[in-house]
Amino acid sequence: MTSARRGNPVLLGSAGLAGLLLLLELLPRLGLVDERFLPPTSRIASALADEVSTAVFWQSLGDTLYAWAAGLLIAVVAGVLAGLVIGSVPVLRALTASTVEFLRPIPSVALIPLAVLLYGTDLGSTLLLVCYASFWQVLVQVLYGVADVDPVAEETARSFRFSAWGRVRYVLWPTALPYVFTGFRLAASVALVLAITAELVIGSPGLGKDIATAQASDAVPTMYALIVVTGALGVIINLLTRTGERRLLAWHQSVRGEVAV
Amino acid sequence: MDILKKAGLAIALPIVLFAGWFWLSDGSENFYSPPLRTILTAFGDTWTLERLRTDVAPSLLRLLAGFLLAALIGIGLGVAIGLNRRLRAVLEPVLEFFRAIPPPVLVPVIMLFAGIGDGMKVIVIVFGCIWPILLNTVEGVRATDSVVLDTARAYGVTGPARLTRVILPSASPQIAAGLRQALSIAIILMVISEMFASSNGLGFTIVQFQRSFAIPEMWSGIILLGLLGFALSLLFRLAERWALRWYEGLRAAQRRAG
Amino acid sequence: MLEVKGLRKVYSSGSREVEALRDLTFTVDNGDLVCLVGPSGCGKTTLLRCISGLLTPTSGSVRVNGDAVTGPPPGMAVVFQEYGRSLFPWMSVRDNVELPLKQKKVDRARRRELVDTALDAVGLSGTASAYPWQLSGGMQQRVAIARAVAYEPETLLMDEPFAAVDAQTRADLEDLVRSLWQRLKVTVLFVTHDIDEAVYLGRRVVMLSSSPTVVQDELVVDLPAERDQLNTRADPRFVELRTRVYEQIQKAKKAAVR
Amino acid sequence: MLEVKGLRKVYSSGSREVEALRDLTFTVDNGDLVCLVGPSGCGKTTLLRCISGLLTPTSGSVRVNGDAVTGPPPGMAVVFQEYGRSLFPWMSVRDNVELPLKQKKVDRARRRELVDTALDAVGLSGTASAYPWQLSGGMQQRVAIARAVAYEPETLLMDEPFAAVDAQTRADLEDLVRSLWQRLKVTVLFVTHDIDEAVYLGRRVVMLSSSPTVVQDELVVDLPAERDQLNTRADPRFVELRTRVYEQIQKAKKAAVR
Amino acid sequence: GSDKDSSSSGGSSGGVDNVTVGVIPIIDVAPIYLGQSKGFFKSRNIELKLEAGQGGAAIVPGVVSNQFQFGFSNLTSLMIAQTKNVPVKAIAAGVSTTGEQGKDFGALVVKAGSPIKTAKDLVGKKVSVNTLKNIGDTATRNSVRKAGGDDKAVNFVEMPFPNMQAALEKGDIDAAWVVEPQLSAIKATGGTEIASTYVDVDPKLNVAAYFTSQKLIADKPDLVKRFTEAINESLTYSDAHPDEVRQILSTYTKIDDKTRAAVVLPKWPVEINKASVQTLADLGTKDGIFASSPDLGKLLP
Ligand SMILES: Nc1ncnc2c1ncn2[C@@H]1O[C@H](COP(=O)(O)OP(=O)(O)OP(=O)(O)O)[C@@H](O)[C@H]1O
Ligand SMILES: Nc1ncnc2c1ncn2[C@@H]1O[C@H](COP(=O)(O)OP(=O)(O)OP(=O)(O)O)[C@@H](O)[C@H]1O
Ligand SMILES: [Mg+2]
Ligand SMILES: [Mg+2]
Repeated sequence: MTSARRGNPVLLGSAGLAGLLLLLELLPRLGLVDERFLPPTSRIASALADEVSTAVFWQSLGDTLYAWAAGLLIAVVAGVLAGLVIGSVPVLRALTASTVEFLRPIPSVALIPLAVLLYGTDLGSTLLLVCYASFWQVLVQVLYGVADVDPVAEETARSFRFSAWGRVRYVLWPTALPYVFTGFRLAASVALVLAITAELVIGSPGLGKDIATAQASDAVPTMYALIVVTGALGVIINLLTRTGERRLLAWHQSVRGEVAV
Repeated sequence: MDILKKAGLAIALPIVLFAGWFWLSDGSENFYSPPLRTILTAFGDTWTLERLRTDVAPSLLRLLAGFLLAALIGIGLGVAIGLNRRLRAVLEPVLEFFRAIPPPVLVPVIMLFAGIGDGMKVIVIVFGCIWPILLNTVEGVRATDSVVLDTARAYGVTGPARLTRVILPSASPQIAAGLRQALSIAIILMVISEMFASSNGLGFTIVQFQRSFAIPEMWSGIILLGLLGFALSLLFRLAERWALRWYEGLRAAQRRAG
Repeated sequence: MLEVKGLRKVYSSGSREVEALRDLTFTVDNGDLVCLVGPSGCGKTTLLRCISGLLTPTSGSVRVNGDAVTGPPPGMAVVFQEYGRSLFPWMSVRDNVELPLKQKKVDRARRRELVDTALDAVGLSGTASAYPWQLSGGMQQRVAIARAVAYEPETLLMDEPFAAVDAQTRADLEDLVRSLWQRLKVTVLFVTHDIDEAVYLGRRVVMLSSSPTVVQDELVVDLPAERDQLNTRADPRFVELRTRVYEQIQKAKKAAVR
Repeated sequence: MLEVKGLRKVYSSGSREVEALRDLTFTVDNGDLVCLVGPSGCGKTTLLRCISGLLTPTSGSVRVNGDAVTGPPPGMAVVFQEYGRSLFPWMSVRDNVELPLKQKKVDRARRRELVDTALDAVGLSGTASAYPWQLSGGMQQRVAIARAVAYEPETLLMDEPFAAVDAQTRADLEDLVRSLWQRLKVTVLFVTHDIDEAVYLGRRVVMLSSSPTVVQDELVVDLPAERDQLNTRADPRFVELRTRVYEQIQKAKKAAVR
Repeated sequence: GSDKDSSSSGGSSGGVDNVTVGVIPIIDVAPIYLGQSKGFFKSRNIELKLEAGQGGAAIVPGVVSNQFQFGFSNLTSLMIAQTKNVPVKAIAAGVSTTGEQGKDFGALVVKAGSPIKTAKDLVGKKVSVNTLKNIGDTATRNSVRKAGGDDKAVNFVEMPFPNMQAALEKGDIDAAWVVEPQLSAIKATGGTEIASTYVDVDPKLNVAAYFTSQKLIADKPDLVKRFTEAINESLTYSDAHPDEVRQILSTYTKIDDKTRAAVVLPKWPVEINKASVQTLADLGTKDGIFASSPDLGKLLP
């Protein structure tokens, strides 16, 4: 009703992105950075146009997206399940806390030799790294979400003798859902980051490998074009997540606030 | 008694896992996964006090600087974005854009602007670990109870006090979740940033071990990273406990058996 | 039968220790309707939470039909004082009322019937599809009541359930509880701070002292079983009983002011 | 002077449209004490939120001393119906009461005095250092009242502020509000669903109809200014007035049942 | 996990061996791509699959675990592996210096107008290499010593080749040890070469080699033999047909046409020059890169 005053979010978002592109165009044009190292938007765009017209690019994009989606799916399912189980059983929580904290900061990149050892440059390698990194994102968020259950709501469920499953399904899950969404959004981009990094370093096919090639070949505009593709993927993924969030979290304070005056 | 039990629970699983690892790997012939026994020996030989001073200390300093800076920027920006719908609409795609770019790809670009010193490494850390803080702060701020907000408004709790006394405390549980996550990401990025243009540091040392095929030493470095992460998260947990005692109390009050 | 014996509850969080209940003993027969009155903060909610197995007492015991209560006993429904927070904000009013029935594995048709009847009885048939946070305070409270009523419990615990509704609705709800009690032979334990309500509703009234709490007095309401708002409240015996309860409470409060 | 003119409020979220207020017009003179009664869900809370500038009406206007209300006007204190959620769980009782005073830049000594007096007046002097969630429902509500009282407002809006306290405390609090009103010449708008309370407290009673809501009737309470719980309530004029209010509300409810 | 070597890679079907080779997408490995396109491998019943990653991090573990059957690596790295008893063995030459001062495919460069004229001037300065404690810094130290400077006083920093030009121009580093195609790019913008480090080590220096695991040598000697023949044929062919090399670059790198025509191509002799490798080994030992001096008899074919 008041969207005119507030502005259309899509429009505003596009304005934000346009501002970024303009800045990238101006920085080298004004001589603030050397355009050989950071080419202006227009040059990147033309390199991007060249890339887009090749079949190899779409093949790489497909490979990256596949690794991303598969890894993310595994990580989210595993993270949510583990989070709900660990979070709702205090003993398990105490038991696993130290191990989780130990494993979490181990960088995926340090695991590359291990991954290659197990899977070579197959999809398996990338998946291993993607899953490892994004699993923790989801897990930690879900753990915090489970801890956030309103005691009165929890007791209401207990007093009506909800089954364990009922409590998870109807109380724990909805409370944790906003956290799951944050976790999902974090994991989605971490998965993308890792998918590309793995391809970059190991050389399994995908955008990352193309970036590595462009880098090694001093093809700077092409490299940036591919980076832009990565970023654009991130924006699209976020857009989709947001849409899902608005549908599933209509009841939540954070979303509710957008409806009330 | 209670503390003893907690400590017992905390170390039980690691002990089991390490014992399992030790036992399973004992006869390992594989060059890349040597027996844990060898790794532990290497650990003692590698991580001497001198090593800790020259390699671990600088890493830790960069890590802390990066983490604190990320916390500062992340919370500040997060609050602003969480409170202002229009700002959120404008910035969200841009932020999502940067969030999706892998740090290893971005390092060269950052190097362009920040050179190759510690500054570059700190920026890389900030760049990578700011996201969970930012996202959680935004969500936490947006989720502030409407009655709480109304109360604050009605009593003229506005301006800075609204921020420090109402918005931030109310969002603090979720901000803590973000900080916690950022901490381990910061460690990961510490390693990544030291893979480029570096001549000391924990990450550099591990990568160096890996390249020079000192595999037991490399594993010992990874274990050290894990230990470091564990220690830092323990510290963080203590700080969180203290800062969020109201929240823990609130949650625990009605749960505790007596 | 519901037996409370030597019940004591001390809350201790940090340095603060509160002896909410000192020593409570009383019984409620099956099919009885007992009202519980007592000054604010004397431990009525605490008592109800102990009875419903949500809180472990410090000492003493609660038995339902001979079995010690360790968790929520089957067939018990509770209306919480914090009605607003006891409703699930992520579900519509209908779903909130229906969910416990689903958990009880009531079949779909019967569920629909129970939900509709209950919502109708509390005057909310028009708002079944709204979310709880779209309702007024009193409406929310009535949803919580409808949920308990639809559940068809054997034992019904209600913690100041009519606090947020207007006088007329309150009278209607009082009659609803009485008719439910008579029709289904539910055992009802009803916490209220309204003395008239306690006498009008109850077959017995249990009066609690100020904190540290003991049973101050008990009283059988020997009014006819058929009661109505106009005549019963005008009955001289009613006035007599309410005066008695009032005096006891006064006494309890006096004792507290040392 | 508080003027409400042609106030209309329609909630619309998604497909659901609720006309909470249809057309309200009334005024409250400075220093007046007006009680607002009406059936549950008729829009009392909505009205209060519009007056306090927390909610923008769909049409119509609210003026305080001639100025249109767009945000919370200075010198106004509100006691929310959702008392539990309106207290900040991260602050102790004392801090909760003190924070608005800090915002008002009351100096430290005076603040301390005001807080102590207010907490004492509501009978909570012993629990100043507890967190709100360590208190019983009635105690929480009294904290919210103490907060409003300590604020020394010019205008005081109270939304069913005594719903969760026992009869005796309620009587004490009623007298507290009256004495405050007489002593400080505060303008009070008091929402209640207890007809006796409305008549006992108010200088005027405004009765609202069922939703969609208009002003059903107004009534000046011509009881002597000096009131006390025993004599006033026994006054035949009191009984007469309360019957009149009761009848109007009945009529309002009847009209609603189409 | 090293015992699952009969999966698609490394397996054979109908007498054709599927072989995966781990390479780096740089000019050095052009022969294997060229050989692939010329059918040198197919004619020996080898179905070749080339995996190109950013760095060597994945190649050695890949070969050791038989995920790759062969790999490409510089000899210093291979010698480090040898001293650590990594079970690998070189089987064919990879790439060699051109042997011409000022016209090699790797060199030390400074930016235009730099006061640094010779390697000797690097004392006390910052020099970038792509990997510390590897061929880059040994070779550079050697050049500094040869020019009469104290190599201990040179500060090395690590950074990827593509970053060096920018760092050089910004003054973050004083000199860069860099290879093609970045070398041409820097020279094109006025950068000057102050030493041809590979040539300084040995005019016939073998820089890199193809290698495999000792297990594969033991299990499938025939495959190793055929692969070596194919790679040798490729090397010879490449050395003789520079234009085709420049052409093949466009298929696996993104080097633009102008640079492709301009870059200095390395030499691809078939023989591994043992003496030059020994020199490299001695230099590395002197600089403390190896824990013990490498046993070339075990490493080289
Ligand atoms: N946020 C909201 N969204 C949609 N409808 C709302 C919202 N808040 C209130 N309503 C509706 O507006 C009407 C009036 O609500 P309000 O809370 O003002 O009533 P009230 O008079 O305070 O009732 P009570 O005495 O029960 O507290 C109700 O029908 C309610 O369902
Ligand atoms: N979680 C808690 N931690 C510490 N003290 C508590 C807690 N809950 C309740 N108390 C204390 O226990 C006492 C009894 O509280 P309870 O809620 O049972 O009172 P009540 O009789 O229900 O009061 P009311 O009528 O005001 O709701 C109070 O003094 C309160 O401060
Ligand atoms: Mg209570
Ligand atoms: Mg209300």
